[in-house]
Amino acid sequence: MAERLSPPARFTPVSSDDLRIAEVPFLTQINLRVDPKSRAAADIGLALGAPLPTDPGTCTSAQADVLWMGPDEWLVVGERGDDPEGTIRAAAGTAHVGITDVSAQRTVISVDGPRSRDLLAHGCALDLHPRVFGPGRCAQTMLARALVVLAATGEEGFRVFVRSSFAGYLADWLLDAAGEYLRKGTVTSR
Amino acid sequence: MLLIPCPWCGPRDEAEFHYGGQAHVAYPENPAALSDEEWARYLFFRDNPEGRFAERWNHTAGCRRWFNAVRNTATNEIEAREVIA
Amino acid sequence: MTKDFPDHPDWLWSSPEPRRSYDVVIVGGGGHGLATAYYLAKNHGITDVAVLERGWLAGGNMARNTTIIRSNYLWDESAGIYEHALKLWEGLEDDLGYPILFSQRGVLNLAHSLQDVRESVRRVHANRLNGVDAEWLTPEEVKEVCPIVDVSPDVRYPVLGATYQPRAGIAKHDYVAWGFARAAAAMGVHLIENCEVTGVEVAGGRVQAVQTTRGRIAAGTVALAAAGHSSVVAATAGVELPVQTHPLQALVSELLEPVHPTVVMSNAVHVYVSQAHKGELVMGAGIDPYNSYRRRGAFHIIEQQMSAALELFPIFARAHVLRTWAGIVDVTPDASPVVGTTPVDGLLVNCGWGTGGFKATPGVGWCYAHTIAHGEPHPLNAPFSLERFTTGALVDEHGAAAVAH
Amino acid sequence: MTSRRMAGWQGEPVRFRFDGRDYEGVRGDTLASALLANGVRTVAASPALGRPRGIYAAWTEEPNALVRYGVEPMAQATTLDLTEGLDATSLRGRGRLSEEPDTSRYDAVHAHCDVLVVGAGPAGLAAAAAAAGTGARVIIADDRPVAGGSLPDTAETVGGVPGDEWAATTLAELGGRPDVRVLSRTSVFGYYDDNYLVAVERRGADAYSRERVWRIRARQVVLATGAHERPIAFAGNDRPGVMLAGSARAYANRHGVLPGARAVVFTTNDSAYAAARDLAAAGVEIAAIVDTRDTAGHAQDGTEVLTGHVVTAVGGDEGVSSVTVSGAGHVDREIEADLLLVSGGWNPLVHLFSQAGGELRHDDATGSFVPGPVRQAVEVAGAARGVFTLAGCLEDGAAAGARAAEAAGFRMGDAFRIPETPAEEPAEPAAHLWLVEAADYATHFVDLQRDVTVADVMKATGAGLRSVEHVKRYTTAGTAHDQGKLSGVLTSAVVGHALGLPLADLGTTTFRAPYVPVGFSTLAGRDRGALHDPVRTTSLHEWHVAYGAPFENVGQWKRPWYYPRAGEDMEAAVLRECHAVRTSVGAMDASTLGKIDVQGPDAAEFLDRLYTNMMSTLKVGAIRYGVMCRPDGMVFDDGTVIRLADDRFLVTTTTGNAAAVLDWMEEWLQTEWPHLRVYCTSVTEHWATVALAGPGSRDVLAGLAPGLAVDAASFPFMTWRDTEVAGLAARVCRISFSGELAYEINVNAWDGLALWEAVMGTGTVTPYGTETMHVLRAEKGYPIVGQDTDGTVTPADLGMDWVVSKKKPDFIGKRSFARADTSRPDRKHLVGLLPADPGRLLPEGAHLVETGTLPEPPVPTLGHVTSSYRSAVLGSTFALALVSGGRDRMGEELYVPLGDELVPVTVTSHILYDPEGARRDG
Repeated sequence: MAERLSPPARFTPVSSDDLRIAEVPFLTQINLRVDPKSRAAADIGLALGAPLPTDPGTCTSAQADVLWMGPDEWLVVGERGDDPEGTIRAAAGTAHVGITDVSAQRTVISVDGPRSRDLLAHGCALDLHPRVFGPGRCAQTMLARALVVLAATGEEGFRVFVRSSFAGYLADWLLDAAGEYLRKGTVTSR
Repeated sequence: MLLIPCPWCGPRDEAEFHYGGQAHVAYPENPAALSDEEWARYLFFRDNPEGRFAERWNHTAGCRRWFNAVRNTATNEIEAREVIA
Repeated sequence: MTKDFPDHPDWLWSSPEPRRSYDVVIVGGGGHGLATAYYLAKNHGITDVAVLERGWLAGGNMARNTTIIRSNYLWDESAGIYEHALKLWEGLEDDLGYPILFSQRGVLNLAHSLQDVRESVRRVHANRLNGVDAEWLTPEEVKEVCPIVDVSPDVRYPVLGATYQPRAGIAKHDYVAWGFARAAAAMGVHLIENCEVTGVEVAGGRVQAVQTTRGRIAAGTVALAAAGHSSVVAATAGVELPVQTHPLQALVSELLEPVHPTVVMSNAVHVYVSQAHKGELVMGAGIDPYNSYRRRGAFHIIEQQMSAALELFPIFARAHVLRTWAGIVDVTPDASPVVGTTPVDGLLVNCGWGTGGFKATPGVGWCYAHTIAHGEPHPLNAPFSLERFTTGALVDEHGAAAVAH
Repeated sequence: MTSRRMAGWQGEPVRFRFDGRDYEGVRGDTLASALLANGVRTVAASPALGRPRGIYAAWTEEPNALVRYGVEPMAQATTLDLTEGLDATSLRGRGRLSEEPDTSRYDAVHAHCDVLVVGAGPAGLAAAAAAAGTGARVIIADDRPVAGGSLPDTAETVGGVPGDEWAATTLAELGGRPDVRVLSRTSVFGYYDDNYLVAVERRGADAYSRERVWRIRARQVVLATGAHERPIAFAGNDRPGVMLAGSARAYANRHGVLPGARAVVFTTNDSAYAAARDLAAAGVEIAAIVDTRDTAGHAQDGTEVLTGHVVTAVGGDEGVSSVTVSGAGHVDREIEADLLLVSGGWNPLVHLFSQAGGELRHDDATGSFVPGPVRQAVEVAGAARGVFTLAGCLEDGAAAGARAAEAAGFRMGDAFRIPETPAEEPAEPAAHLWLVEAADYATHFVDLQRDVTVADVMKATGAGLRSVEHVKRYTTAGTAHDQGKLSGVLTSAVVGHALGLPLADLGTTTFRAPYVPVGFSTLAGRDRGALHDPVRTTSLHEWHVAYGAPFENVGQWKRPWYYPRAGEDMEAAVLRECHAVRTSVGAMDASTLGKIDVQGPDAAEFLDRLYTNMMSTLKVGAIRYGVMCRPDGMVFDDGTVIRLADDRFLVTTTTGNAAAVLDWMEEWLQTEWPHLRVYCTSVTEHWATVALAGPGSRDVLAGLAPGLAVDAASFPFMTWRDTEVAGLAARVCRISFSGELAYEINVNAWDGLALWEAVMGTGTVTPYGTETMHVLRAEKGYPIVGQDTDGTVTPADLGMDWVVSKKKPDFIGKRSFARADTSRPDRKHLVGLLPADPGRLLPEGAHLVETGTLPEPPVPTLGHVTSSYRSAVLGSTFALALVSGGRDRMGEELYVPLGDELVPVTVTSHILYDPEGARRDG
């Protein structure tokens, strides 16, 4: 049987002193909809190890990463093979909660390195200054012509969640834009 | 490129939004009870002032929430906005 | 002065003081208002007419459009009025005695998907039944008409063919306006600039006068031709119009030696472009999505326009944008105009032309003058009544403009 | 030709060609300065009159010196860096596009700052330094390769060092701060709403991107854009050798170039005196200063000053050879000279301020338009608001920068210390003279690049024109490549002169973006070729590519169109694929269909309101086809709805409308029915969908899903099952878009290719593309939204009364069905058409008429062909069409005009194949 196939199937990671771009495929992703003021929201937060972040554009990280997507919407991201869906369902009980497995809906491209912000600024209109968009921040926005969820994972690291059908386009775009930051010590590998 | 204040995500570029036209145009309680003229008014007639205009926006590329704003159509300045709840 | 244009006449129009009263007051001194005044005088002998313009004559959308003239609209109703206009265009230079630089260089409407092809072929067949010259061209034939179009199959949205209307073309907008203005003024019509209509006075269901920044002017008939401002003026008479006002952007390049012999429009990638007489590339960009009376649009629309243009015309790569601007267009729910009577006696409306106003200028002027003179619509503008929004008999031309409304 | 380079001027030599002749300049030259250094006076012929023209200015305001080189169709020699091997050709008003492709790369960057400073002259540098000192994030953008604004032109000292040195040092210090970004060679060309400004950075041919657009969102803006020197209209003012005084000074100080040997200076103000001093010091003989005022400025000892004089004529056909001056009570004098320097005062550069929505007011003291009130958060500093002394610009800039930073929320930190500047001589008030009166204005040029004269302007006013905008259009003044930088206000002034109106009343024409010409490809940036618009692909895409499928663009998606075998054309391939589905089994990638997960206690109620038919009665485990309308009653989308649980549905949409339908749902939920407890989530790309169709599909499925009971009773039509297919977790739906027994198998998109390969691995399944799908569905009369509908079609028009609930009190669109027009009997109905000649394929889009002979146009149309194919199973071509009153025309013969021919067709039901639906159960 064929192996699982990640969306940008022919994407080759690149890495230089300034910038590293790679795909992080097959993460578990759950779309969660719930009234943030409800008991269910509190219970789910408890079960996930941290309250659901209610400040717009923030994420928390405990048993899973929980990204604020909207006032009653979160993206719960677990490592490959995790089952946050089960945790959430158990915590929510019979409450009115929307729980949808969207693991294959988006893939994740990681962008790291001192020039990561410069790279993203080519296509992202958000202010990515470290004081504005540092670790713990996330946003749904546009990167080039693709809708993405952008999350700052470190001082100079980002995860870009992109719809699977756009992943090939976005990978091409990123590599083209990255050209001038990949001149120093570039390594490409499968 | 207008800077539109999403009540949730903060100010974002207009390219992230979908315009929804005049605000506060409610779907009629009972469409069947309306005359053709009244129904046509609901379907097709919207205010179009030069000046303050209460209108709807959807932050389609962000939190996907609809909200209302008051914008001056002569200057494009957004004077107020409100969450739809 | 640059001699790539014919000379203008030594006299255009005078600037009379407004009288206290006219038989007909036309609100809006753009192309439509001026053409209406001209045909009122010429066809109907009505010359006690004032055209009131808030700024300088023909300084609104008439000065801001991309001057494309064509009549290849889908529905019979639209083809009727636009083809009437095109026939008038064909004789307008002689009629007005003014060199309007009408150039029948043809218009290509490109198709980029199988869906485009179906819609385009449908329009060609509809046009032919309506007596509108229309052809379907293969990509190779497109290349023959306009050699600089990239018809190779490996572009993002390849050209799969095009509709072609050979009689379509462009004209010089200022000259058209001035030709109508001069001819109307010569027949006694008053052209009054810097005269903004601030209100329409109605009593007993009948129009009485207009209030202006230059005083009250009584009128037997008030005919609106105020383009983007139509609903603002109509509202002062208590008449609501199903129009929304949006900025529509355009731009020109520097003057270039001739490379582009025709007019090319592309719905799918939002381009329309011609090379004007002096040599500049004149391009229409997208319509801004939100209501606005601000006569400028957002810049990203221009950027997207350039990206689309270079897909079709690689040769434009190093041309330069010299000026950008916007008109404000009034758009109806079915992308067709409203021309006719209103619930107020003596108040007539001509609005909602969206992106199609310039090409209709003589045609609508003719029909609107008829409507004013007879108090009821000409057969060609009868389908474009306000009532159609109640009955549902819309004339849905959303596919007809290069800009999705 | 003699060198006009100042003795002792150092520079690395650079060789170049101009109009086919070889020259040498130095590094740091512009093409213009290098030409002047080589004694080249005439650089172009005027566009209409063919008059010789020389270099008139020193930067972007230049009207004459236009050239092309390489693939560049038009450029100003005054802004063009001299590079080794440059081969430029002069232009006569029009550029020439190159057939050679532009191979350069272009891109864009978004940037944010607290304070954007435009211009790195004294005011701009002071502003940036003052703002940066507070800790504010600052961007300073300057269009020159060398900082300092006018300082390198005037060679003034700042803080005891040469001005250009001070500027370079200050800018370098700024650039070293972590939150300051310095953009050199960057022209801010557009100022939009909400302090959004766009700039173009010229990074050079060797950079990764040749030019870069900066999209800057600034909380506060300081415009320190400087001023342009004003020309004066006088007879022969276009001769080569006539030059703006400040520009001549710039050539001397910036480039060590002497634009002439012996100069007459014609001025209304003091600034030209300084220019005269600098040029004299550089070695130009100053024959006389002609001052329109009665009081002279501070001329160098020994320089003759003719007060109360004007220039009335310029001698020399190919370039200035003499200058005739007149003054009241004086005899006209002809002065020998090869250079005539002109200064009519200075116009603040208010372009960006005006673009920002700022109002201009006329300042009587300087005779110019200066910034007035403005709504956006912008300050104007220095010469851009009429401050013309060096000390004044530094102070003004520093204050503006500090105010801007404070307005952005930053308190004073390191205060910027305003450097010392030499004491300036007290200025004599300037005179405001725009044109020298004469009997004949035929060579008083207003716009050199459009060959517009004062006589032309007067002809326009004589014709009755009163508006500057009209005069601009009548004469074409201000419409050339230089965008009227010098001619714009001059035109207004001449109109004022002609009409006897003050300039203040006439105003200017509108200042529009871009401030400088910007390349099309620069603006297109990275969105070219494959990146022009995103290409969307499914998880099976690689397979389709490998198997040679041509693709159909459906929105942004690439869908396989058909799979030709060796030697097959499209028609053969599609007939084969159709045959396979009708007789055996085929498979199609249906992953692009939109999929929306709808959850919540009110989900059924919600769908009842959106769809025309009833969804709340759907049983868990079952599937129903549904249609959505817009409120106007016209079909918007269609698809299947599967009920996963009491409170959970999966809705499918058409490929093109996936996003629109989700938005539609959210709009109604959020804005009209917030009380409905429903959540909608897109899962379009979470699933890969393989459609398996044909009488053999049951066997194929059974082989792949041994755990699934596939018999018709266990797994009936319009139901779904969760199971394993090919070892993969799958949801199988028994639905059909072909009329055949068929299944849609959904798996996690990561597993899509594995599923597809397993299906193909059975060896019995033929892959088919969108074209075959279309033929199969059309044979069954299934409409495609957007192809068989066009936004003017109701469900009833499609013969789908059955999908419109009579029971529901309301759903979106219902009220519109009762309108006069939507209940007309002669509406267009979807019908089938069979051509009399079964080999004749009707073009989609062809129209139908009633009679076998065509009358003169306009001919009323009965409708048009929406879909048309060759059908193997029908043994004929066939079509679907929207025909007026079509359902009442069954069996009627109608005609399709094609060219000169009228092709007869028979109207039939739109369901042409298996109308009883016998085949769907296999």
